Amino acid sequence: MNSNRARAASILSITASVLAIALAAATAPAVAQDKPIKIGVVTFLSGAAAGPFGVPARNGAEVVAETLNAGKSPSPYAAVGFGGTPIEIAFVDEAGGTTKQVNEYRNLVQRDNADMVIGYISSGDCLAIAPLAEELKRLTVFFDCGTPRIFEDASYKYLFRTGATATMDNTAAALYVTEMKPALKKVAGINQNYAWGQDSWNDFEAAMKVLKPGVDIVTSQMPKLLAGQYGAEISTLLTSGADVVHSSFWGGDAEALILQGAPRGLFKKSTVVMTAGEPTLVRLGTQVPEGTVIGARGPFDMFAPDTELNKWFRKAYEDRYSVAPSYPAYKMAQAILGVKAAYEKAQAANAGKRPSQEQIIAAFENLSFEAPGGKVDMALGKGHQAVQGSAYGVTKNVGGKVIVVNIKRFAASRITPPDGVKSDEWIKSGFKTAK
Amino acid sequence: MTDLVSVLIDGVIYSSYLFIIAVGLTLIYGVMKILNMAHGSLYALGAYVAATLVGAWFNAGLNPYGSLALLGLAALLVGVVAGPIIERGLLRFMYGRDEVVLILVTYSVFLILEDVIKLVWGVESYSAYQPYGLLGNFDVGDLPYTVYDALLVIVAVLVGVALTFVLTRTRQGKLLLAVIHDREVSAAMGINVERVYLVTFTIGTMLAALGGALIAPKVSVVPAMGVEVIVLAFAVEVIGGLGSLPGAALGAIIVGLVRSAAVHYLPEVELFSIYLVMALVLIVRPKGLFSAVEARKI
Amino acid sequence: MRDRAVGWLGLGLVVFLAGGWWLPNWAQSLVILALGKGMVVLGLLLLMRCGLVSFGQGLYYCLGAYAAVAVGKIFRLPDSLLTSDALLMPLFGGVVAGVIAFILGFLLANYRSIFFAMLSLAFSMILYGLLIKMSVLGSSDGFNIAYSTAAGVVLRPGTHLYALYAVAAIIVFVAMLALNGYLRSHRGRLGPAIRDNELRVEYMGASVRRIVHLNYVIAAVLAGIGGGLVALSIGHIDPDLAYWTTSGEFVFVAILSGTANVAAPFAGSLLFEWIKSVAYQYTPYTWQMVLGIAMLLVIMFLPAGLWSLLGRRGRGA
Amino acid sequence: MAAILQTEGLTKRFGAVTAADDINVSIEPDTVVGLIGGNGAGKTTFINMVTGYLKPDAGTIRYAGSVITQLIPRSVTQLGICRSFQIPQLFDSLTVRDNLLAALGVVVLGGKHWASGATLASERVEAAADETLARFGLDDYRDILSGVLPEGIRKLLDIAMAMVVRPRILLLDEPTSGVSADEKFVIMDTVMAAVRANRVTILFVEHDMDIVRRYTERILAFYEGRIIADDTPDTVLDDDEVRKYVTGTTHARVTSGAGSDAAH
Repeated sequence: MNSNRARAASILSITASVLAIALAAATAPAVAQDKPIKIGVVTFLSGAAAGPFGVPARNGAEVVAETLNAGKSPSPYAAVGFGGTPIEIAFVDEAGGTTKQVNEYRNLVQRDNADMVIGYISSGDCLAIAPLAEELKRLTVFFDCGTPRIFEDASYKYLFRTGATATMDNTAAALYVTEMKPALKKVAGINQNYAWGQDSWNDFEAAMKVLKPGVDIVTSQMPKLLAGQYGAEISTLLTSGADVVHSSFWGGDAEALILQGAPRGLFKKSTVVMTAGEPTLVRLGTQVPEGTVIGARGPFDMFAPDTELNKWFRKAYEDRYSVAPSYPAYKMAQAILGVKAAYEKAQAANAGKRPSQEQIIAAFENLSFEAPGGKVDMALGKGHQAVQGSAYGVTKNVGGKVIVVNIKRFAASRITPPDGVKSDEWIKSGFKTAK
Repeated sequence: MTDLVSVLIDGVIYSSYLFIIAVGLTLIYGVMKILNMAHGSLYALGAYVAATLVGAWFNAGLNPYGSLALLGLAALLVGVVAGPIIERGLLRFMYGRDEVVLILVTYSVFLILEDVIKLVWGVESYSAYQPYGLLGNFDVGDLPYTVYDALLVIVAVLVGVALTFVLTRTRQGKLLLAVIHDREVSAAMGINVERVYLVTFTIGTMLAALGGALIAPKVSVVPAMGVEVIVLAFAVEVIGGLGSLPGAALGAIIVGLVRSAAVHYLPEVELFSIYLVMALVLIVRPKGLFSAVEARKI
Repeated sequence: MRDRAVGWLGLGLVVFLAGGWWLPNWAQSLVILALGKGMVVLGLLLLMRCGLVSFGQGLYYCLGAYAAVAVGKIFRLPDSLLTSDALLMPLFGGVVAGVIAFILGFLLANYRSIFFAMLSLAFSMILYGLLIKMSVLGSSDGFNIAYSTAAGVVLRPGTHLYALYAVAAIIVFVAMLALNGYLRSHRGRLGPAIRDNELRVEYMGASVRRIVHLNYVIAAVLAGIGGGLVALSIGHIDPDLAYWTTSGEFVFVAILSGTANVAAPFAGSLLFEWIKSVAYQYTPYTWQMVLGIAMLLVIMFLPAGLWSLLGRRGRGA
Repeated sequence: MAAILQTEGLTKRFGAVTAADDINVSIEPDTVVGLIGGNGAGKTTFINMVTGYLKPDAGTIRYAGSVITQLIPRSVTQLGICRSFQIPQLFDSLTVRDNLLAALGVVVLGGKHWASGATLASERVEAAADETLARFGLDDYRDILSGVLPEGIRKLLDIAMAMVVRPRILLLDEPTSGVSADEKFVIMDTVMAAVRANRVTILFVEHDMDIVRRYTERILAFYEGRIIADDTPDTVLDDDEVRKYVTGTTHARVTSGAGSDAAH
């Protein structure tokens, strides 16, 4: 009877969808040797992280790719594209969760045949992609995500990270505030209630306990991500009488915290450290109260060294988008230039011929290269994880513009563990400078 | 002591915010039996429009206090534009469909609006911070609070009072209640249900946008800011009892106080305190605190 | 007639296993994903036939995904089949989900309409909150999971994905048969009856509560197994699996599929995943809008779900 | 002989209204009893209390000697007390046959645990459904959705569904209300035929005195929650109070009604 027809129809429809997918697969473009180098770039193009991180990173990639292909970049990156071969970028939206990202990555590599993938801001996405990169054997470079778990819990062949881990943001922050306020007794924190916020706070708390034994942790606020309103949190911070308030807030949450905290005198009463505060300066300008300690997750933007490379990148970016590049843009540029350096080193070793992926990887391991943010060493994770110095400073309003003063720089060795040591253990053991 | 006081004040401020975003939802559900998933996007829309207007206002260097009026104007604009478009252009074709289907319809509207906002305003954050600091502070004990937040509370109360008055004292309001009670009968009585629906949805949209507009000066207006709001408003709504105005008020107060108490005393549970409250209330009162009685079935 | 059903589904299984062999990896994993989510939707179909819609199936989807490995991590168990077998892990997930559902069921079986939806949503969000708090499970970052055997058979490198594909296909095949049987059983028949008129069901001498409870548990088991399959195909799990938008997506796919037939959820879910990946590919900036519009079109023009495309009003739909 | 259903001091109030006021009745097995009375007289309330839908404020209900006052409808049904409804309670999105299959399925499931002794083997269900269809003359409607049936047919199906559980007491709430005059007797004849097949005690609420007179052996007349008359049809229908408060008829009209019986 008719329910059988239904079943038959259902089987057909399912089979049909399978065939449809197979067809799509068959018609996927094949890549030829002389084609440009196809790079999949994955950052947030939508959602809350797009504005502060995703889009600057995307723009950074775009402007770097354009100038590289035009051969308008200074040495050591003067060669067109990668070693003479132009590069072509396919952007993918990182929004939508790990389930989506894993399939998007498969599509990039297996359906669209990207030669390499650069991207990922969310640590969750990085963790999910890492094993897949190994499985699919495709060169993959993380440029921003902060969790140290990636190379501390496993080692990879096809995976690199050109951005330093989040550990150094908080060790450096701890060092900075203890030098700035030797007398500090009470410390509080307000961080978003997810891995990033929790890890940042744990690292900072541990570091403070090492630097200032007996320091009083008065409160640790953990509002949920994108909560947007922090009235009650601000009240508790105000009543806590903390000398220093640590926050790894980013994007809209960071801006909201400033907009709601400043009028109520939070930033006067305590010294607030914002480890990822740099992009909010770009957005809020002088709304950021004077005396706020600001970090850029590395030596970027106002902390970047005064080099040709930096001048070139800033100018190219500002000409193209008429705003200053914030740190995600810097980190993206750093990733692309890192791969370029590795590629050209491998090409040289390969008698000028297009190097194989294996050769690029071999060249990339333990590589040191220059970027707009200064020198980067692929020193950790068996030469796959970058270390880099960092810097912090305090905001000051000068002529209606906000600038950062009292900048202190911290060498990589002071704020990141030596290879093979886990960050949290290293901090707890007193993060002695590795020598 | 000051601790307890600040728990109360913080709680009340948050409650009034919750009430403003939940009350529109309540009105729409009460009259149209639609749980409007797009509410969050309309809230976001209100925030974006407000931010844009306020920004322009200050760039033009006009009297700063005027910016406060702009917030209301933003809500009005979003209400009269988006409301009718969604109701006339889409919802009215769906009346009589299953409640769940209607939820999904508004869910799709939510998805579409999210991208519309992105296309119009991009993904950059906007802020209309000026009004927030404008009115200065007042101290409770040694804790400073902003006058703007006090204003928020006042607005919430006004909205509640105004709606109650309209519903119980005016003719239109009574018609509305008639429709709430029984659509067919009131249609038979010659009430123009179509028009009642249009007006209701427009006002509901306006209230959603008002919530966004009032909050815009406190936060940075970013994509996806509406997503959180949906569940918040739903929770308040369900706790209070669907479609009940006093319910929405009580729900907002409960959630607000619980949250601020959690923040002050055990920050650990803040993350899901609201859902715990919702679960507990539903366990004790399966249809929320103010639930309508059902007529005898046989 | 039951035998004909088995025949048809069996044929489908064969086509599926054969077709899968020459599918590229990315497509295989897409299909596994769709089948896994289809299991959750199949459970929703069961609830919808009783007139119930859960906005919290993410709870069981997530439990199923976490169960095996979480148990291993929390109790520091040595690696065993339980934490490395492609068949065992999802089934264990289903069991755990079923147990939790059995407990919560005593409460939820008393709720209807929007209150059922919201209470189930509340529970899934509470799980979400708890997971975010558990650093041992990686908080919001979650953790990676892998499998090295399927039904005890050690997998050769490169065969993992197809093995999982086969496992998924077989699980789905069994689930469809079982549910097909259940829906035609005396208890199964009472689902639509409850949706239409609970009072009469009670006056026929049957317990509405008990039947709703039963269906709720079955739905949870299906969701748990589905979550386990998806987790393995993704290789990574995080609390988003329990977030309300995840549950909302399942409800959408359920409406998209219609409740006419036990195969509908899988057809619908395959189509949905395919639309999504196409939307991501061709409209990376506005894929939400594309989904929303697609959703509206279905609701407007296919009120009974995709099934109405196949020309008939299904029984009890 | 021993009463199968018995109520003592049954009382129920809804706010100011007293829907049942100290009701004491005793029904013998295999009798057909008519319940008459104006709207709000307490007939349906009586049925709702007997079947456990309403809990009385005071008084007890006995079924074959045992107290069932506090039981819920499901348990009452399982004891063998079934009812039909003033507004038919059907599964509107199912076909007539599927409505019956659902009801019969419950009998299979409940089966031996039921005090009513109603049992059914799983493989007999389809046959039983078709028999019931035939017995109630519903064959022509078997595959029609019950939601779209004419009122008369809905009433029949509603009663048929109450019957499949093999009740020992059947309470019919206005089986012929909303049914055209000429259909009424058809329905009642069908029901009675079906019922007589397996000896069932029947109480039915009815407004049409011709029906009552024709089918009942005994009448309970309700007024403001009290039973003002309880006797054979002729006696009750001639009772002054009943004529005043319930039927509001003259003797002549009643006999003319009886005349119209003869016409059939």
